[in-house]
Amino acid sequence: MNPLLAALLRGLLAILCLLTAFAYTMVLERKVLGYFQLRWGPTKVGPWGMLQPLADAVKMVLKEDIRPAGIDRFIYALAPGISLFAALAIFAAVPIGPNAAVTDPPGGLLYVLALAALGVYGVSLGGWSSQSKYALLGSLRATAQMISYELAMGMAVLAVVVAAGTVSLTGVVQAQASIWFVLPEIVAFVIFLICATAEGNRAPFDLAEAESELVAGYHTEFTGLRFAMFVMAEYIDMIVLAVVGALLFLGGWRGPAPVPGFIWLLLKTGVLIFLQMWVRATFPRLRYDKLMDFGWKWLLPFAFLNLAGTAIIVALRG
Amino acid sequence: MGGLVKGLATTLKYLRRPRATVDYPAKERPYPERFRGLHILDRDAEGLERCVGCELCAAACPVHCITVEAAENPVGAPYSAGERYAWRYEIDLLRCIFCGYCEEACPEDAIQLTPRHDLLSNKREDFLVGKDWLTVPRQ
Amino acid sequence: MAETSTETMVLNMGPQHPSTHGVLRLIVEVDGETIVRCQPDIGFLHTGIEKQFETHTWQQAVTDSDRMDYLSPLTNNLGYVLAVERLLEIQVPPRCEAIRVLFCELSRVSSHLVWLGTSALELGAQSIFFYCFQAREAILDMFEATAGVRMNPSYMRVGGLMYDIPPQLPGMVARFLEELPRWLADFRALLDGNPIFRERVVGVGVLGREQALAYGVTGPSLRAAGVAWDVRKAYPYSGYERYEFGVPTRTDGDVWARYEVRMAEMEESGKIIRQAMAGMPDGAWKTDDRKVALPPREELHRSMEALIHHFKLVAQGFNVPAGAVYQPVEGPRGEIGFYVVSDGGAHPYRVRVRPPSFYNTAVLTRLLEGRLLADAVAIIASLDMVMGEVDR
Amino acid sequence: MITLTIDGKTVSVEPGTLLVEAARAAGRDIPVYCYHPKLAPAGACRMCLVEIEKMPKLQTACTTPVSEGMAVHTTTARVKEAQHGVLELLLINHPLDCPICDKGGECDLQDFTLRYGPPSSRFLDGKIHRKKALDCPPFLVIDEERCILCQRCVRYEDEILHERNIVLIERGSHMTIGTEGRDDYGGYYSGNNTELCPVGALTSRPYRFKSRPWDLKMTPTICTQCSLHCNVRADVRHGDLMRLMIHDNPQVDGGWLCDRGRYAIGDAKAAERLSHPLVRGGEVSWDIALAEVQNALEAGPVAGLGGGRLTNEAAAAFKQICGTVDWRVGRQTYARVPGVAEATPSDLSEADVIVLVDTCPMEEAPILDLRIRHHKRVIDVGPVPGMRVGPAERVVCAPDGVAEALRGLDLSAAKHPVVVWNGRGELVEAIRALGAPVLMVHEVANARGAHDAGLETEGDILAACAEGKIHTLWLAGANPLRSYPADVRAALEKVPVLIVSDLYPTEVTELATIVLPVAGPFERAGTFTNLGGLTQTAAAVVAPRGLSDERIFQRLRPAAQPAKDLPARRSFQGGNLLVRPHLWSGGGNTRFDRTLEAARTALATVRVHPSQGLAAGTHVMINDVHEAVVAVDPGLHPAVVVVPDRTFAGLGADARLRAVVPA
Repeated sequence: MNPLLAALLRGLLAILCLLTAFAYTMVLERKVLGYFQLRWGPTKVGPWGMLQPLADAVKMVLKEDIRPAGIDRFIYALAPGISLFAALAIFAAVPIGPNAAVTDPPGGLLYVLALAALGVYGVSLGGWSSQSKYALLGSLRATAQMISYELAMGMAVLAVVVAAGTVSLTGVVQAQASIWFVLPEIVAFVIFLICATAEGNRAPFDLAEAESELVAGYHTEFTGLRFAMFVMAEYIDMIVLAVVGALLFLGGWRGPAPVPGFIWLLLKTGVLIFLQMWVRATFPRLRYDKLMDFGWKWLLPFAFLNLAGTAIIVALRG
Repeated sequence: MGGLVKGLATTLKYLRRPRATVDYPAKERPYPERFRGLHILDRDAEGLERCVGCELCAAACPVHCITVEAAENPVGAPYSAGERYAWRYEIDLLRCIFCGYCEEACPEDAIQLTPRHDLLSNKREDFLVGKDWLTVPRQ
Repeated sequence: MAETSTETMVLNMGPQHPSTHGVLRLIVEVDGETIVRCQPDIGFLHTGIEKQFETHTWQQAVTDSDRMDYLSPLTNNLGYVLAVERLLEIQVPPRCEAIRVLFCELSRVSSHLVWLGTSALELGAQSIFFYCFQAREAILDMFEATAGVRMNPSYMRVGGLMYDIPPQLPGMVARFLEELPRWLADFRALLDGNPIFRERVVGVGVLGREQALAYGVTGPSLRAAGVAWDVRKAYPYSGYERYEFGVPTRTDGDVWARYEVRMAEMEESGKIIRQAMAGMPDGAWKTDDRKVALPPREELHRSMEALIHHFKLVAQGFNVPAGAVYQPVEGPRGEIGFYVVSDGGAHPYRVRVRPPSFYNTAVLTRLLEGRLLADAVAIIASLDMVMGEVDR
Repeated sequence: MITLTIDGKTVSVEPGTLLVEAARAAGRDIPVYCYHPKLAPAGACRMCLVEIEKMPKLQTACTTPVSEGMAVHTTTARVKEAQHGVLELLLINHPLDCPICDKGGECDLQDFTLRYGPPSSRFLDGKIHRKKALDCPPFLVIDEERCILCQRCVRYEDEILHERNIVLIERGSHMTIGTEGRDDYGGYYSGNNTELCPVGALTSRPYRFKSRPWDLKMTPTICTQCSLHCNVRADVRHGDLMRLMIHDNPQVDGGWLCDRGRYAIGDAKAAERLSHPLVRGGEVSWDIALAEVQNALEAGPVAGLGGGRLTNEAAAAFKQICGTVDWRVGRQTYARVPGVAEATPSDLSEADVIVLVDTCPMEEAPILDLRIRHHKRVIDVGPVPGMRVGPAERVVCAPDGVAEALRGLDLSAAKHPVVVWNGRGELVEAIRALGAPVLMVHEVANARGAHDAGLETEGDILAACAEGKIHTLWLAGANPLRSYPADVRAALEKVPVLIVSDLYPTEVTELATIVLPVAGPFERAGTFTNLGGLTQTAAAVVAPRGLSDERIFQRLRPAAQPAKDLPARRSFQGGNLLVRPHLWSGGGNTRFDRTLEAARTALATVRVHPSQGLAAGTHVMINDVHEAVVAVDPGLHPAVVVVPDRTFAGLGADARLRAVVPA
């Protein structure tokens, strides 16, 4: 088979999987939040509300497509696409098993970091282009926040890279044969988790769309499919970063034998996703200035120290 | 940090609590006897309408949602026990605030608020209910 | 170096905004995220309730009072009926007073629970909102079992109550009193120790003692600024002098202090509820003055006097001697005052309400200046205004 | 003036004033049941007991006149105890009827019980039951249980009506009110009883269970059934006229209403009302109809007849539009007698001699009769008796002998004589010769207003129609076929364009080219001038059906050619078949309440002298067309037969009466 065609097919399959995963993560989140909050979550569409995504999709497609007056039409139309594309494209370099990836470049991790940073363009351009004060404030917050947390995340991931001695994600997983990095790199793991949450614009770092303050933040003026694309991007971001987290720190697809590796990875990803939902159900939102303080004054120094420490240990062992 | 963990532990505790949501149209929660829901016009032991059309309910209603018009009972086939009955009894349920003043005002225990409360229609006219809607069927 | 031109942005928060508690509009001038100036704009929920009192008989007007502070309707009921009872110079029996106190304190807890839930939601904490509403459910169930309605019960009457309490109420109250401390402990576990929450509220929105007094702020917001003023203690009504309870105060005057005061108040209310239920006197639950209260229903079918009184009181209502009276009560938001004027007729001549939320809203102008946009929602929530009451 | 103190408040009143009135002047209300300001005090109910210093026992305020220096207390414990006691006794056997009683909400028993009465009952035994809901046709419903025996109704019959329609029956605890020996009321003034009754013992059949007083929007206005224009209060609920109530105006009605005025409220709801303008029988829009009218007004000589229904404003506009107009389409010729002082209704109360000239006030202006029947000296001249109740010196004469009879009267001894005349016949000279002020009773409601507005023409418009001199004839509130004494059908048929504006389809609307439906009474506002020359305002209280007359005239331009050179007016003297107004036969333009409509459509009664040899109750035919029942009246001139007004259309002087042999 033509390798290009094969990659394309794998890509399509990955997108399909991601979209399905998105749909059910959303149901899961609503269910989990519901259960945390003494509710049932969706129950009406299909058994246990399992067809809810379908209903949502139909609703989103049928919604009136509002384009506010005075917007920058091109960028307004483009922004949700950028977000969604960035989120989907990350997965191209994420392996979900040994030799199971759309493509597994040697520098996969760098690609992941690069594309994760790209998503902010969609958010900030979308908010900026929609000619709304709330959206503008939201997009400014998102920009500042993502840049701040990008650095700390990079540092945390770098520590893993140093420990594993490779920037290939498959390599990192293989490096965890003896011990998962979550133990030696616990600081990096916590920083990664915090940053991933912030990167995904999720509570308690959901400042860019802080409902009580900014109505709906950067996507205030988006409806229908455009809005749906932002939501998809957010959830796919969350899933992908959870997968990456599982790969980096939890040994990826490794686990005791009878259960296939793919299931292990799914399980670990699920745990990380659940953790994010749990946090969302519990914590209040940070204030903008405190968020920046936290990122620059705490996370970044710690991540740096951790990286330095890891480097020293690796060098000493070396 | 301890505070954060305590919070997480608290929410986790609620994960196992029984749900508060009632799956409403399928199941109903119990309503107390005094619940002030939709109105009925009751009948007496002989099956006659209790309402004699005295219009006290209409006078007591703070939002003027009740319209009563009375007439004399037809000889031989009376609607109610006395000389007088209400040939027209209308409640504008959209205007009603379910305060229960009409029930309190009725000297004949005719108008009563029941625990029934499902009120649903797409048409405004459907909420203007008359005697046929209100009066309980003859036993 | 190139000159940077800066300008401020005017942001309309509300009247349709998720966190303005109804339909408050704040015209906020922001410099980045910092508020330079804030001007509250009220009146979007103006429904002419004060005027509506004049179109109703004295007894019908109870339903009007319900609808101002819809989170604590029974407190409003009480303020109004006490004012009219003072004009009429009638005394209600002790059982009636105890039931009124019981329900006012339940209302206070229920109102504070809504405050707590929405405040937390405003700050982004979701689950506690549901827990608060779930805790409040028990109180609404009591309203429902007693008055038949959860939200606008119109339970009180000039001269008494609509009904006596139902037999199942003592059990419900006991269960609720058992649960209340557990709920409060959980709420504290979710908020008190949480550094994010603390960062959002400590030192934010400081309302000084002098400023609070100057603006006429009352209720928990005043007590959080260090003034131990409570109408229940200062001018006891409905037998509050017979109950033992504290008036919690704090001195910081910030959002945190207001949070603390309200949390403590819920505990104090619990004490009053316990005392009211335990010491509930037997006997009549409305005045025996038949010229004001409706006669017992069983008499309607045998006593001409009762029927006539019933008929006249329902159809045309009683007359209230000419005069004017101001009756304050301590609502969950502060001092709710009813200034009621009678010209001797069957309808109020004028009813003017002193809504605590109105004065508490006025102070926003000062509290928001110089704060961040995110603080605005915390401060608004901490002042706990109900726009139905502000606009009336 | 006498000065006394009531509850510490000093008040000065005329000598002879009763305490209850003095207290009212001092701003103190003393509860009363039997007392009524228009009736003599009775002291029957004991509700008005008050404490007077230096008097050992409580006194009834309604029978005690004031005296100098009196100190009265109305709220002492003794008084309150007495009030409690009286009310407790009244309520013992009062039925538990408030919810079904029409008086509920405006009942003195309720009001005083709430204000002065005991809060609860000490009485445990069953109540005594009596007859309920007894119909007393045509309008009253009597409830014996509810009666508190205040006797207001009985005294009203005695003192005001001098009739005995409602009387006390039995004695002691069996005492009740009712009609003795017959089952109908038998008078024209029954409705006043429903207002006098302080409880629900006497209620009104047409208003039965219709409304509650708190639902009524009450508007003062006037009644336009006859030319007196009594003041009324129109009570409207949900846009429907529910009832008319007394609105006391001493100058006009003296605080009473007749049944015809009170119950003529059916127009607004009548099903047979005209609804659309008709042009040659086809329904058209108002614009088209008025354009047709305008064309007709410009096509040839124009004349108009009417004025009884028109307001003063509409009458003036009618005159402007048609040019040649007349209100005299009935037998009446004069709205006032030139050269003689004009009397007003209140003059009747002061007159020492009243001369009725061929006039029956009870049928023609009923409330006027209440002022006349008290008088010691009433001279009743004419072929038909004018006084039904009360003493009168009867001067019987033939229909054409009235002037002659008048010349035989000498009023020189009288200080304040008043002549009452209905403007029929050629009697102006004879009446002027009497030298007394004249009170004209008009056949149509606003004759006086129409006269003042200039609706009088030299000559006879209908005769001109018959001669073909008129192209367009407009009948606005006139029906010559019913009220004109001769056969005018041929004349109306000869008119090229006949415009009729009316409320109902009538004989003339069938002949009309253009029919315009107009607003009826209580549907349009305007002023009316009554028989005493008093101009009053009528209010619009219900939504109009059709346009008002005034509005129609406002939308038109004046006629190009008012009719000229009319033939002289004819006199309609002579003949023995007299057509006279009759209260229940109603006007052609009014619908009563449903209850009364039945009475109106019943067989008419013709009155004949006993010498005619017809037995009472015989069925007769008039002109072989109209069936009627005979009543025998010895007060008539032997040769005269009286037929009720308007029941028979267009009866000429040559009409014949024929007895029917019962099948």
